[in-house]
Amino acid sequence: MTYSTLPNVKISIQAQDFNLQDEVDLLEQDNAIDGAVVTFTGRVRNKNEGLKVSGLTLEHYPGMTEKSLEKIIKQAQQRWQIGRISVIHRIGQLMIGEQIVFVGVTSMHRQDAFAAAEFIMDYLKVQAPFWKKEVTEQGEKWLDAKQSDNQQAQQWDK
Amino acid sequence: MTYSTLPNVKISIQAQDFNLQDEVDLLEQDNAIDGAVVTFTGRVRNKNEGLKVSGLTLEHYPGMTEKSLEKIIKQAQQRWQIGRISVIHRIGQLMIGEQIVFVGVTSMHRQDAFAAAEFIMDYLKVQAPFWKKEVTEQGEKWLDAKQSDNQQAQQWDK
Amino acid sequence: MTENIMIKIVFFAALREQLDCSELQIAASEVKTISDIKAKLANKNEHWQQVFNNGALLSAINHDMVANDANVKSGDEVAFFPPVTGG
Amino acid sequence: MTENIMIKIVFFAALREQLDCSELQIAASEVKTISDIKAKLANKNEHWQQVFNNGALLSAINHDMVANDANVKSGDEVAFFPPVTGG
Repeated sequence: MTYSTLPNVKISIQAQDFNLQDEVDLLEQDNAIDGAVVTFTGRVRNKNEGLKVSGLTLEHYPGMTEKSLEKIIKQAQQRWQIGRISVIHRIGQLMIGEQIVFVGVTSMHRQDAFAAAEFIMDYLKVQAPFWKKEVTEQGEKWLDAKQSDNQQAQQWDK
Repeated sequence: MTYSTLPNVKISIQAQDFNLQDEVDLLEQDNAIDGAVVTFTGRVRNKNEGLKVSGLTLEHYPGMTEKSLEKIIKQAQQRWQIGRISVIHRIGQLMIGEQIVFVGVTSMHRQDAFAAAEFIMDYLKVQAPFWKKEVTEQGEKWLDAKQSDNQQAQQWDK
Repeated sequence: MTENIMIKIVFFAALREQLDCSELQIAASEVKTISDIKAKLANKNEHWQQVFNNGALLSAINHDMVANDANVKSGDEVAFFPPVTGG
Repeated sequence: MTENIMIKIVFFAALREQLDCSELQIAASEVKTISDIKAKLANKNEHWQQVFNNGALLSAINHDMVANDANVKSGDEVAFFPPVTGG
């Protein structure tokens, strides 16, 4: 699902995988003024809290997910001079090594693209309503939120 | 040309284009512990210092280029907990919108991946022996180095 | 009266599983704030009380994250869920 | 003597074009530092003098960036070039 009422913004919550080159080409299509593109991609790791993980299921809150991402993106647009922004988050069942999340930001200035991409990821981690349930060697287990993620997001207030 | 004596490091100076998804897949291949990948891609812009640009030629200093990138990467490895690193820089003739440079960094921690990727780009900009000659509406013109790039690199010393 | 006199309550992730419930309705006349709703839900039985004792639970009204003292009104969609873990 | 008694000098980018020269050799016995080499090259003629008056020029010995007081020896590859503009 692609959903965004903001110009130059793509937000997609989807089950299917995405291709980084296609997403970056889309960010740069007819956009010859932004020479810098920074991307973040998150993948399913094989370990968490010492337990072997074989995959995970991603649940979200439809409607609120998109709204929360738009809010985060608007804040980034106010703080930095950035061009286009793309946020893709997959839902459903994912195996080890699969791509989970993509954040892409273009800018005329690489510093702005780096800062905005990191900011969006930091806030997505603590404000966007997604939940991971891991399939571990000890059965299914909802992931615990990390305190370090809250601290990371709060650093942007300084 | 792929050249690197460092483990988990790919350095490539090449005329041909690269594919972001392929490069990130390579960074994450048999690498299930690093859940975070940050990439920077630089593209040819259509304007510079007020002049319309139609393309550019990239010259480099073979041998020193690879050595300087290895030095920069080693510094990044000492400062942050990062997994794999890939730096690709194209040479020769490039048109508007074409990809010039790629920096990709994997890590267990997204903060480290973001910082290391930005650090590598900042140092590449001032230490790696590449030179751009732009084709502008007023003819060919060697690009002037930007003082802001020096300042940006120096910020990491603080 | 033609207006919606109910508030829709939705639960997600571990919370939904603990309660074995994804959605319910309560009368808007009975509650003024998120805290009121939490107290009312905790009152259902001992199990729900235990679950709603979790101070880490997050709340949203109409897709916006809110604090416990936020006001609710008829027609609102109120959500409760554990701290988020996406990305 | 079997050792190389020359130093190889290479020029890049705008500097190479200004000098219309990409490479030359000088006798190692005549110079001790990067500054010596610069002075020697500037002495060739007025045009080279003008070009080497540019304080922004960078220098490398055997692929490592160096300052003006760095020592050179026979067999070294010394490079001069403008500030870099890659990325």
